[in-house]
Amino acid sequence: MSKLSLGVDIAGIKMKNPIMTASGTFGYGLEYSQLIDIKKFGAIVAKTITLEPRIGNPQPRIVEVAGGMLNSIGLQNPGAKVFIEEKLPKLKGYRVPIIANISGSKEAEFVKLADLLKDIGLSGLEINISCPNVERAGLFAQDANLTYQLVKKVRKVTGLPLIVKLTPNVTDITLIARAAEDAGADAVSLINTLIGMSIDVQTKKPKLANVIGGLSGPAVKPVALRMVYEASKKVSIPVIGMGGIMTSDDAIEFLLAGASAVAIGTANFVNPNTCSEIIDGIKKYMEDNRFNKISDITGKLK
Amino acid sequence: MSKLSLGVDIAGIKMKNPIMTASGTFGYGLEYSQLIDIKKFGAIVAKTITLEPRIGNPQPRIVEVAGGMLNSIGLQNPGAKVFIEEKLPKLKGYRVPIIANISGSKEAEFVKLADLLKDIGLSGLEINISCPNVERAGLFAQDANLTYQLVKKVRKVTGLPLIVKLTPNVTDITLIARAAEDAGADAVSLINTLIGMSIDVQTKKPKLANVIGGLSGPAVKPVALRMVYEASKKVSIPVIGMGGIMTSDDAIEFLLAGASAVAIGTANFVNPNTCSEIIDGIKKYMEDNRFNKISDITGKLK
Amino acid sequence: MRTKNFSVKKEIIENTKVSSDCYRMTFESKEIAGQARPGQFLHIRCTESYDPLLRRPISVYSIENNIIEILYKVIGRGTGLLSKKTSGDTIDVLGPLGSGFDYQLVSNCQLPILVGGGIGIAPLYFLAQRLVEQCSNVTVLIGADTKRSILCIDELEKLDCKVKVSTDDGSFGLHGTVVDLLRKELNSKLKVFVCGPVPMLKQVNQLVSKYNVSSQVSLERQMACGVGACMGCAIKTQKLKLKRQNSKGKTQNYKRVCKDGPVFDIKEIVWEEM
Amino acid sequence: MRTKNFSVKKEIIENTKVSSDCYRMTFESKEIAGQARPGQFLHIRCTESYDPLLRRPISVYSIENNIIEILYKVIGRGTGLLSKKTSGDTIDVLGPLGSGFDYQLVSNCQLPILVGGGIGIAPLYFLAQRLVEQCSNVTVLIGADTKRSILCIDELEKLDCKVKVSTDDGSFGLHGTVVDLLRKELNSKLKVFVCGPVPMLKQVNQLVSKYNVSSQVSLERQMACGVGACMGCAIKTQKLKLKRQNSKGKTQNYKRVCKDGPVFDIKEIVWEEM
Ligand SMILES: Cc1cc2nc3c(=O)[nH]c(=O)nc-3n(C[C@H](O)[C@H](O)[C@H](O)COP(=O)(O)OP(=O)(O)OC[C@H]3O[C@@H](n4cnc5c(N)ncnc54)[C@H](O)[C@@H]3O)c2cc1C
Ligand SMILES: Cc1cc2nc3c(=O)[nH]c(=O)nc-3n(C[C@H](O)[C@H](O)[C@H](O)COP(=O)(O)OP(=O)(O)OC[C@H]3O[C@@H](n4cnc5c(N)ncnc54)[C@H](O)[C@@H]3O)c2cc1C
Ligand SMILES: Cc1cc2nc3c(=O)[nH]c(=O)nc-3n(C[C@H](O)[C@H](O)[C@H](O)COP(=O)(O)O)c2cc1C
Ligand SMILES: Cc1cc2nc3c(=O)[nH]c(=O)nc-3n(C[C@H](O)[C@H](O)[C@H](O)COP(=O)(O)O)c2cc1C
Ligand code: FES
Ligand code: FES
Repeated sequence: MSKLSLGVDIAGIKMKNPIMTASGTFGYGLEYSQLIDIKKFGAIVAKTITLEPRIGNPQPRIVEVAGGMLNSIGLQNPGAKVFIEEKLPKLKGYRVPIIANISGSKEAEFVKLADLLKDIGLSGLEINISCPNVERAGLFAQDANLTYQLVKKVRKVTGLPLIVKLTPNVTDITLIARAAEDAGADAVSLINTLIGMSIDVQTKKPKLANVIGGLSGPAVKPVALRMVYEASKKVSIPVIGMGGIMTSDDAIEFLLAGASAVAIGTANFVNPNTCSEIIDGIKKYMEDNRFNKISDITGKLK
Repeated sequence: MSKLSLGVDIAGIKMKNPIMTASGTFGYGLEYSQLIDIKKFGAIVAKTITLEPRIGNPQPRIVEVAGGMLNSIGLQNPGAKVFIEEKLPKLKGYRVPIIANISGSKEAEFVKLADLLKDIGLSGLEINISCPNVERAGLFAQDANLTYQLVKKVRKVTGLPLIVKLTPNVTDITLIARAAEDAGADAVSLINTLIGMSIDVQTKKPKLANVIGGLSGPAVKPVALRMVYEASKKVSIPVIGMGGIMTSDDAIEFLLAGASAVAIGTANFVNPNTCSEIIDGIKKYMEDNRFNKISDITGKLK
Repeated sequence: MRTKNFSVKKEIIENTKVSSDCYRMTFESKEIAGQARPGQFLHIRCTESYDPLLRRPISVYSIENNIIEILYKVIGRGTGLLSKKTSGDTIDVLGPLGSGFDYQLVSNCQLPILVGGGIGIAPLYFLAQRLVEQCSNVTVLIGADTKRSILCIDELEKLDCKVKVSTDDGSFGLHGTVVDLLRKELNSKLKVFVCGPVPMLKQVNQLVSKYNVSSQVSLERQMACGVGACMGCAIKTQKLKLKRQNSKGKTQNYKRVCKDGPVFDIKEIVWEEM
Repeated sequence: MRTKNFSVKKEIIENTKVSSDCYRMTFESKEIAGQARPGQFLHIRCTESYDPLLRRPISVYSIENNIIEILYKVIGRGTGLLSKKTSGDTIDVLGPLGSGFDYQLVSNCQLPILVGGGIGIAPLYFLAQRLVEQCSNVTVLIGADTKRSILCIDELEKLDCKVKVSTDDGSFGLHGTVVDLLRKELNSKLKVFVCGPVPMLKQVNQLVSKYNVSSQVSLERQMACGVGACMGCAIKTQKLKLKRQNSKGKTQNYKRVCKDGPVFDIKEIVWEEM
C-alpha cells in the first residue's frame, strides 16, 4: 500500500496540504493564533498590502446577505513597511509557507512592491488585481490586455512563485486566466468577490457606506466552481480555487473541477476550525476513495 | 390627500402594479391558477418559446445550492405554434398584460418569432438573449455588438413594446444595456441567471446533467441589485429588475436602485403567494412613506 | 383527473419518531383532506430560512377525519429540519399535488398488489386505505434493509391487507428483496402499484414487462415548483402504444413528475435514462 | 490586557424569556469563565444553516461557578433563532473576545457609575459583579422605554448597587432618559461606564466631555470575524492626547471594535462618524 499524502507543489510552493487561507480573511495570521493550530495549514496568504498604508473605507463595511456577506473593507492595511518589519517576522514563526498579497492602483506600485518583497523569505507572491473595493471602473483583471501587461512587468522583477488573483466579474474568465499565464504567472487564484449591493429600505441608503461591495460565502460557490472548471481547462498552470468553501466536500468539489489547491475565506469567520476540518475531511475522502495524492482528485470530474 | 397608485407604464405596457412574473418560473400562467389570484399581477411574462418545440436538457435539471438553485431546463417549450394556439388564449383570460418571451440560436429565429407574435394581442415582447442553458459560448447578451444587431433587427419587425433580457455574466452590464437601448429596445430586464455549477463528490459527476446551469434565488440578489443600479444610471429606458426577490423589501430595494418594475422568479417556487404579498407590502411601504406612485421610489436611493 | 390544490399553513399536531430515521407527522386540513388521492404529494417548506431554499415533496401517507399524516425519512437537511419541528409549530404546505394512482380501475378480476421498498411504502399506505374500501384482496409487499426499519406492518394488517415482508439481511420475512417477493406472486391478473428506489423500480419493470402485468410506479425527482411550472422535474417518457397518438409535437416526450406524475404507467418510463 | 479565547460547543442549560423580547441563556464553560472580563463578548453561531451566515456578538452578562450567562434581545433573525433554542441544544461560541472595561483602575476616590440604555445593561451587570468585589459604592443607571422592559433591577440590587431607573414614558422611575439620570449624578470623581444605543452614547459624550469625566463606552458594530482579522468592524478613532503618540502610520486611526474594543475611552471615538 502506497503512502497517502496531501502535499502539493503549487508553482514551486511546497505545501503539506492544499488548504490555504484566502487573503483578507485571516489578517496577518496572528488574530486566529489562539483559536487554531495555524501550523496545520498548507499555506497562509496574508491580507493585501499596498505600498503606503491605507485607512480603508468608511463604516459600515460589511453586511450580511442570504448565504453570504458583502464587504467593502477597502484594503485597509498598514503598508509594506509595517508588513515587512512587523507582520512577516511573526508569520514566519508558524513555519508554513507565507504568501504575500499585494495591490495597487498603478502598474508601478505593483512593480515596486514586488521588488520590495522579493528577498525577504516569502514563499510566494499573490497579486490582487481584482479587488472591487478600491477604484470602481477598471479592475486590471477585467481586461485581458491590462492583465497581461501588469503580470509581465511584475514577473520581470520577482523570482518568487507568482500567483495572479482574478475577479469573477468578467464575461469570460478563461481569457483573463490565459493572459495571466501567457505573461508568466505561475498560478491563478479565483475567485475574488462578486460585486454586489444591498439597500436599507427604511433609510433608503445603501447598507455599505461605499455603496457597492464584494460578495463572498456559500452564495458565490456555484459561480466560483464554474469559473475554476472553465479556467483550469484552458490554462496549464495550477488554479487555486476559492469562493464559498465551507466544508471538505466543498473543497473537494473545487479540486474535482480542476483546482490544485483551495483557499478558505468567509468560512473562517463562521467557523474558525474550517481549515482544519477540511484537511481532515479531504484525508478521509482520499482514504475512502483509495487516493494517494491530491492530483488523484484535481480535475478528475467525470 | 392624493390617491395612492401602484400603476406603472413600462414602455407602453400599462400595469396596475410593478410586479411581474419572471419568464420560465411561472410556466404559461396556468399551473399556479388554483393557488393564487393571477389577476392581481402587474403583468405575466410567459416562459421562453422558440420557433420549434424544444425538449430541453436531460435530467437532473435542477439542484439546490446555498440560498438558491441551479437550473438547466434548456428552454423546454412546446414551440410558437402551440403557444399561440393553446397557451395564449388561456393566458388572455386573466385580463393581465401578457408578455411573450422568445429565444433562438440565430438572429433569423428571433426575427421570425417576433413577426409571428406581433398581431396576436400580446402586450409586449421580451427577447431572451441571455439563457445560459442552450449553447454555451456566445450568448448574444455577452457582446454589445451582437446585442445591438439583434435588437435592431427584431425592432424592425415588431411594434410591440420590446424588452431585452440581459445576462449578468458580463464584465460591464452598462455597455450591453446601452447597446440594447441604442438599437431601439423599450426596456431591459435584468438579471437572467448567473452561470454556476455543482458537483457530487461521491459520484464525481456534475449534479446537473448539463454540467453548468443558471443560478437564481436570494444568493444572486446582491449582484442583481448592483447591476440594476449600474444599468439604470446609464440608460433612459425603464429597467425591470429581478434576481432573488423574495419579499416586498427586496422588491423595494430594486425599485430604489432604479428599477421601474420587478419580476419574481424562484420565489414563486418557495412561496406561491410571493407576488401577492409583495404587492401588499409595497402598498404599505408607500403609505408609511407617504408615496403616491411607484416613481416616488424608483431610483430614489440616497 | 385533476384535484384542486391549496397553499396552507397549519399547526402540527404530532411529529414522532417511528424508526431510527423515520418520522410521522400529522396536521389537520379540511381542504387537503377533501381533495387528496393516493399517490399525490404535499410540497413542504421545511424552514423559513433561505437555506435550504426549496420545498420538499412528501407523499400523503394517510387521511382520516381531515387529519393528514405523512411518513418521512430523514435524508438530508430538509427532512432533518422537518424532524425537529414539534407539535404546535407551523407547517407550510402546498397540495395535494400531482396525479395520483389510477386505482379506480381495479375491478374484481384484478388483484391489487402494492410493492414498497424502504420509505416507498409511504404513498402506498394511503392507497391501501382506499383500496380496502372497494376490494378485500389487497396484498402489500414490503422491502426493508433490516427488521428494525420495516414500516407500517401493523397498520396495514389492521386494514386487513395481506402483508409480506422481505429484508436484505434476512432478519425478518424473506431474506431477499421486495422484487423477490413480487416474483413469487406474479400472475397476469395482478395490478401492481410500486414505489421505491430507482434500482428496485428497474427490477420491477423487467419483471412485470416480461409478464405484461399492468403496473403503476410512483417516481421521485428533484423538484422546484412542484406544480408543473418550471420543467425542473420533467423526464423522458415514451408514448403508450395503447393510447391514441398525441400530436402535440416533441415535448410530449417529456413529462413532469410533479404534475403529470408522480405516478406513471411503468411502460411510459424510459428506464435507461433513470 | 489580552485574554485567551476559545472555540467551544456547549450544551445550553437554560434559555428563558425574561421580558417581552429579552432572553437569558446559560451554559457551562470553564475555559471561558476562567478568562472572561467584563465588557468582553462571545461570538455566537445562531444556526447551522448558511442563512443567516455570520455569528452574532453578545456580551458576557454574568459568570458564576463556570456558568456563563448572556442576556439578549431578539432583534432579527440571528437572535430570533437563538431564542428558539432549548436546554440541551448545543451552542457554538467563540470567546471571550475583545478588550473589556478597564475597571481595575478604579481607586477609592473614584465613584464607578454604570449607565445602561435598553439591552445595553447586559455587559454592565458583569462589570457590576466584579466592581462590588473592590468597592461598595457602585451606582447603576438603567434606562428603558417603559416599565415592562426594565431589566435586572433585582439582580443589581442584590449586588448592593445603588440602582436608579428612568423610563421614556414615565411608567417607572424618572420620566426621561438615562442621560437625564446621569446629568444629576455628574461630578468629577465619577468613572463612567456606558453601553446603549448610539444616540444615547452621543448624548453621554456631550455631557461628560463638558465635565471631563473619565468615561468608557462599549460600542456595537456589525462584525464578521470578531477576532480582529477582517477589518469589517474598524471605526475611525482619534489618538488620545494623554497617551504617548503612536508612530505606526495612518491606519492607527482606525480601530477594530471586536479586538481593540468593544470598550473605548469615550474621547477616542469620532462621534460625528458614528
Ligand atoms: C413525489 C414525491 C413524494 C415523496 N414522498 C416521500 C415520502 O412520503 N416520504 C419520504 O420520506 N420521502 C418522500 N420523498 C422523497 C423526499 O422528497 C426526499 O427525501 C427529500 O426531498 C430529501 O430532502 P432533504 O433536504 O432531506 O435531503 P437533501 O440533502 O436535500 O437531498 C438528499 C437527496 O434527496 C433528493 N432531493 C433533495 N431535494 C429534493 C426535492 N426537492 N425533490 C426530490 N428529491 C429531492 C436529492 O436527490 C438528494 O440526493 C418523495 C419524493 C417525491 C418526488
Ligand atoms: C460587542 C457587542 C456586544 C453585544 N452584546 C449584546 C448583548 O449582550 N445582548 C444583546 O441583546 N445584544 C448585544 N449586541 C447586539 C447584537 O449583536 C445584535 O442585536 C445582533 O447581532 C442582532 O442580530 P439579529 O440577527 O438578531 O438581527 P439582524 O436582523 O441581523 O440585524 C438587526 C440589526 O442588528 C445589527 N447586527 C446584525 N448583525 C450584527 C453583527 N454581526 N454584529 C453587530 N450588529 C449586528 C445590524 O446593524 C442590524 O441592523 C452586542 C453587539 C456587539 C457588537
Ligand atoms: C472581509 C473580506 C476581506 C477580503 N479582503 C481581501 C483582500 O484584502 N485581498 C484579496 O485578494 N481578497 C480579499 N478578499 C477576497 C477573499 O480572499 C476571497 O477571494 C473571497 O472572499 C471568496 O472566498 P470566500 O467565499 O471563501 O470568502 C476578502 C474577502 C472578505 C470576505
Ligand atoms: C427554473 C427556471 C427557469 C427559467 N427559465 C427561463 C426562461 O425560460 N427564460 C428566461 O428568460 N429566463 C428564465 N429564467 C430566469 C428567470 O426568469 C430570472 O431571470 C432569474 O431566475 C432570476 O430571478 P429569480 O432569482 O427571482 O429567479 C428561469 C429561471 C429559473 C429558476
Ligand atoms: S417541479 Fe416544477 S415542473 Fe415539476
Ligand atoms: S469583525 Fe473582523 S476585525 Fe472586527
